Amino acid sequence: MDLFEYQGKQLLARFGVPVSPGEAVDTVDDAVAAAGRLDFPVVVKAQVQVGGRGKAGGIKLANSTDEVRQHASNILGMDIKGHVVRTVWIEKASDIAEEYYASFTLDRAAKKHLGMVSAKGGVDIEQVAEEDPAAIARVHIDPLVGIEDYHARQLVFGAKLNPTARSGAIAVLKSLYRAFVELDADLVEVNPLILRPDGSVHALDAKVSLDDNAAYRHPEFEALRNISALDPREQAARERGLNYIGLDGEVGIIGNGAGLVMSTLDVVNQAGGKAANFLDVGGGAGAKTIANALEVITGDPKVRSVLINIFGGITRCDLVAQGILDGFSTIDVHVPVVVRLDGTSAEEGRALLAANPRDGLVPAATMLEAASRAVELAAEGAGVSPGDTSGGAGKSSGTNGQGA
Amino acid sequence: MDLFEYQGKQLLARFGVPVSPGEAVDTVDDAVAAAGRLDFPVVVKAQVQVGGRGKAGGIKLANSTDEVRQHASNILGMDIKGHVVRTVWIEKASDIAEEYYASFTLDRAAKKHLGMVSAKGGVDIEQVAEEDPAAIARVHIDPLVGIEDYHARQLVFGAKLNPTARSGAIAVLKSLYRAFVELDADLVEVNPLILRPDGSVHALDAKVSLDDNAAYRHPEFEALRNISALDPREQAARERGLNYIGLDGEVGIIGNGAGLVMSTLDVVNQAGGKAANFLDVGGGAGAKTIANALEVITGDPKVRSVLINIFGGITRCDLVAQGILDGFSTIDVHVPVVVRLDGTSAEEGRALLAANPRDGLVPAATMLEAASRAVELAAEGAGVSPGDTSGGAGKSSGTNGQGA
Amino acid sequence: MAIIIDENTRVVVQGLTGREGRFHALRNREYGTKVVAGVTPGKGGTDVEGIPVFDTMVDAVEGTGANASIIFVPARFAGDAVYEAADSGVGVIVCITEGVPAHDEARFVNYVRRAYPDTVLIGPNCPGLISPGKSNIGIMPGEITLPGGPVGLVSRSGTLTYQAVHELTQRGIGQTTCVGIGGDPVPGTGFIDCLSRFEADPDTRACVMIGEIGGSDEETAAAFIASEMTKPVVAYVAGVTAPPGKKMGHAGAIVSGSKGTAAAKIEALEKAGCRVGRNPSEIGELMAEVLKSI
Amino acid sequence: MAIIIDENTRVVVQGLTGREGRFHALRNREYGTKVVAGVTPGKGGTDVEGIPVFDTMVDAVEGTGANASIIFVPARFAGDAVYEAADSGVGVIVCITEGVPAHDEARFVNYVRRAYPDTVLIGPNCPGLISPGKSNIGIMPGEITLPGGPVGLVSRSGTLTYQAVHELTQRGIGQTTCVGIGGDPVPGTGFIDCLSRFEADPDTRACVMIGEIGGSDEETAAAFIASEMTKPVVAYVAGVTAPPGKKMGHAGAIVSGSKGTAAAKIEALEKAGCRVGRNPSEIGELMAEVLKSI
Repeated sequence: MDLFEYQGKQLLARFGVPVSPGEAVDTVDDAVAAAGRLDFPVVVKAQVQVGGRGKAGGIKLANSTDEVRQHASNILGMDIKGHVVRTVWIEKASDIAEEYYASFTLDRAAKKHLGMVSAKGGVDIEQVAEEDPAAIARVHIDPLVGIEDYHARQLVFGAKLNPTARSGAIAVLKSLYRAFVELDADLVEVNPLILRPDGSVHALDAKVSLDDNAAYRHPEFEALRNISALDPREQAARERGLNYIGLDGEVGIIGNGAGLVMSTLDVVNQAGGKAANFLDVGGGAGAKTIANALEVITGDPKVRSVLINIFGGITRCDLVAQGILDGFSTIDVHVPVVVRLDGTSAEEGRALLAANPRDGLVPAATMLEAASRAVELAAEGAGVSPGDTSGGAGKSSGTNGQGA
Repeated sequence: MDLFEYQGKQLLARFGVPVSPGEAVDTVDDAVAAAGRLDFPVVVKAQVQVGGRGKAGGIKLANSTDEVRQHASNILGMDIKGHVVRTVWIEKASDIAEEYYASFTLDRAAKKHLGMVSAKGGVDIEQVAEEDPAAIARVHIDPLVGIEDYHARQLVFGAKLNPTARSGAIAVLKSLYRAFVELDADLVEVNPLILRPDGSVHALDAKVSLDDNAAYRHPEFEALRNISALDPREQAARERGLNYIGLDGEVGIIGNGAGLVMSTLDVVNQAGGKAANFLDVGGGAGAKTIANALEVITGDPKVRSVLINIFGGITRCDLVAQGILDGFSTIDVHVPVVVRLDGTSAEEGRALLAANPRDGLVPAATMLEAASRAVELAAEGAGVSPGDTSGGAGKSSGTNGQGA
Repeated sequence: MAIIIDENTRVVVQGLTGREGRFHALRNREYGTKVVAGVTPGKGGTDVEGIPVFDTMVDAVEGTGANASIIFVPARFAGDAVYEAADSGVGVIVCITEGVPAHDEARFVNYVRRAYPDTVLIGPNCPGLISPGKSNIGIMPGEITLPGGPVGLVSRSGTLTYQAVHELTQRGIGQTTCVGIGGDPVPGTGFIDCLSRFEADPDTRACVMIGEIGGSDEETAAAFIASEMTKPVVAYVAGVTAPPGKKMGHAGAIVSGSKGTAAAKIEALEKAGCRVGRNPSEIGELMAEVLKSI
Repeated sequence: MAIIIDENTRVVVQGLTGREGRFHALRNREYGTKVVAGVTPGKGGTDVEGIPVFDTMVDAVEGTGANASIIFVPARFAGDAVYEAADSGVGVIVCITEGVPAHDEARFVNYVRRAYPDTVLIGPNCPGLISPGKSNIGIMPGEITLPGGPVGLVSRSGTLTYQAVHELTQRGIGQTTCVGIGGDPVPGTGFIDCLSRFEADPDTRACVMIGEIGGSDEETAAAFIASEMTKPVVAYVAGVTAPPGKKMGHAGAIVSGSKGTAAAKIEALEKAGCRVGRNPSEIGELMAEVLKSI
């Protein structure tokens, strides 16, 4: 779960990371009122979970009530790379002497925590990583030991921060690491971490990503979850406990297991189609889950056909088949549904479907055949041939020929 | 630093170990008043840092104010194995269904934490360990990992505690371990840990020993230190920052390094004498430390001679010699002082003493010669020959003959 | 031969009395796996269809000579179960549980690697592993496999593994061992651990490796294949059309920086000499070609 | 030959710019030890009598090719210094600092043993070690040693070690290496680590082992001597007359249960075939006899 800047800052502050006072507001009037409580100058900052806010005009300095009103009106409702700004953070402006970068995350390859600090902060750090990798000091931390002072020193000396900033930066890094671990975060990142003219070190931005798997021991996570930021389809899926990500295509996808679903997306693409979503029903899905999934997918107006691709392990194909039939009985399935069943109880599942034919319910023998059929059917529904779908990568390829 | 039962209980309670309400008092009247606030029956418990209080009559149940008065009068001032009772702990009495034993300490050999639980509690656990070692469940805990539930389960199931006690005991063990680590304790021990008829598990005693080396990060340690319990000689030494333990003999010992001082004690014993103390001036002692040590030792009326045994490493023998001369100048050195110097700057130190002879200041060339001379001089001071000293183990041995 | 597990593997099921543990343990036993014990605290002395249940792993190992464990406990207890298994001395630990917090995982994986360098931890969040005809520890459908080798398979994905095994079996290509290492951020066992075991296994003549977007494990494995593997490797990487930066169910599947895209992984594997399939079917086709050529 | 350190050992001094660090570093250098660097955060770029100072261990090792470190920082920073040294890749870490909390010690000793099994950590709370004529890392007075062997010495005590070395040197008996392992509850290196190295060292013909009351390390070492050592061992145990249960300055020196008394230790060592001296002088006498007999 990715947090907004203001949520991240409020969490980091609990662990002793120095941040500026500020208020998160949803309206221009509230922005003006908040600025009045903070003292000018203030900064008006768009709260969106995407980089490049500054360049897009989403961060503005305001020296007066009028300026706050003007900037807040411009920014609220602004679309930044597809993210609509619904909240702005009004923060007391800071004097900046230097801008640094600091983060902690998990290095999967090393199986250790990774701390990174750079004196080149305030910019796109991935670009720095590519163009001048030596400018980023890196230190691995053993998860069983945790941070020791020397880790922080190695980062601060390694990044050649201004000597004035050293002790402040070391303190911030230790707090930041503590937040990383105690919040069960996948990432804590401060960019820029600033040195102020008075020598203090201060977090001017905050990117915090929390591990949903740890939500059970952090009751506070639920309050941070920003439902309104979700795609309405994702919201519907979440309410049904489904792992769903909305995409732009016309073939609705239901599968079991993230890898198989990703592979299904790829195969649909190779067949000249484009997936409307990623939906993983997980392991051991029963009939109810499948019916729910079908309901969410067919509720998407862009969907022209549905591809259900199940390889049973824990999941029993007979239950999946039952769920599909249930879906056809209880909801309005107005698009063709191609079904491929293999693995545990596949024969029973296929027999169940064969015994209960439904209009628009199309069995397929293999994954590739299923993908081809679903793409064809989607194209028919849209009144175009597969090769014409604007979403397809143009690779209608030989896979079409592999159908039953 | 060993704590009294009541101090240990109050600390353990902070970590969630269930203990009975109670009050520590120094007078009979306070004991009666405390009992009045607690509800009868109460238990009056002598606070001394030695085992076997119960058998010595230091723990009594009281059902009335009269009984509290009677028991508190008997117990306050009582001498239990050389420990005078100055404080009693008045505690609400508990109903006991079963008595267990639980502890955490460091297993030096395994370099791990060791948890121990036995269903045979309330008795001398060392005897259980000898007679029925299988009755004690043991589990090692990696200090980098800390306690997990399965450690506690392994102790509780391994010790075959009553099933009723399992979940309570697991919770207590986890709290106890947390106290062990977070308090920087060398030992936390609860004996007995009781199962009450209502199924709850409860600490009826507490032995906590804290690591003095960790005092810098536990400001609360200082308040727990019971100065009044110290030997007055130890108190004087502590005020001067010296590592001193009072013993029963007549030869005062000053040395550098615990091993060398222990060895000096042994050699004095072999020479037919008995040490009056253990005093380690540590590494790098200067003249002032040596003079202070001499002051503490000669202030002990039992001391008939002093043996200063220094092997210089960090410690410079010339500074030691200077400290001895300073001591002779500033304090009343009324007993003979035998001095052996070797190692760093030993020649300069010996030369300094040779150039500044003092009455009663006796140089010796080796550790054995020094011990023999000190024992002889102590015996002369006491008017007896070395072989007669009642403290000596009767082993005046051949070492006497090895003198210069 | 096989890697990691075979007919001598004796398994304890941690969480045997739970719904999933019971279902899969019985299924594994039916396949022929030696399922010798279960552990559920407080249920020691009972049994599940003749499988004795113990209170602790230490008791189970002492009581049955078990040398492997499989974990079906809920995510919040999974770390505890892994530590208990490792300390009990079993040499193989298969953690099926999904949803384990990444910070817990990072700690126990490091603990097991360090304190018990010879112990193999598979997972968490994995389907387990199967040495066809010998032992099946996990949730994979054993009937889709084909005993006798010559292919060793390792995969970060669950159901995609079944799909790949299915493609092999349908073409009559058997497997020595199929390992689902799971797609979590800190898997106990990685591609390279398995590939090096397959390289050393005389009955394995070729390998299948199935990766997905996120992380750099496939790239690191490619470097290992180029420098250390003499046996051919057929690979597949899922997620070519996955939107960058979005989580695809697996915490691990986050595209990070220049590495991590399916395209970069496929390129690295092809450079390392692997044949890379464009879809699961091609895994079977390519492997059939590879086996003809060696 | 010698064990652990020799003329090729290049030492970084952690805490070089402190009073003690500076004093002993210069003394060690004067003895002939290759003291190549110091580390004091914030003082990188300066020097102490020509010894370059770095901000971090990584910089020091990179800048000078150091392969050992000695730690003189205050107790509250000692753990940090040990972790930093271990992670920097040096193979020998000598922690002189005394007063380190036992819980810190337990953690970093386990970390070093596990993460860097080949790294030797000596101490904390130890006098260091010396390979006479080659390298002296620590606070032992080098002038009391005698180069050339044939005796290897290991001791839990500080000044008692000097006394023992002195007794050997006075009788013309040289030393290969003298190791003061320190008397703390969780020493990084124990008797057995050193004895097995002495056993493997061709120039060491006999060993001296100096113990004291508390713990059971001497008893464990006795068992090792009985089963693994072919070279004779002369032993000494301090604390025969120490009152039981009292701390004698060393946290380790607590008599615990039936084990831990000097008498029990002496008995165990004698049973293992050691000659045990009754006082430090006898160490020299017994060793002279032993050397004549082999």
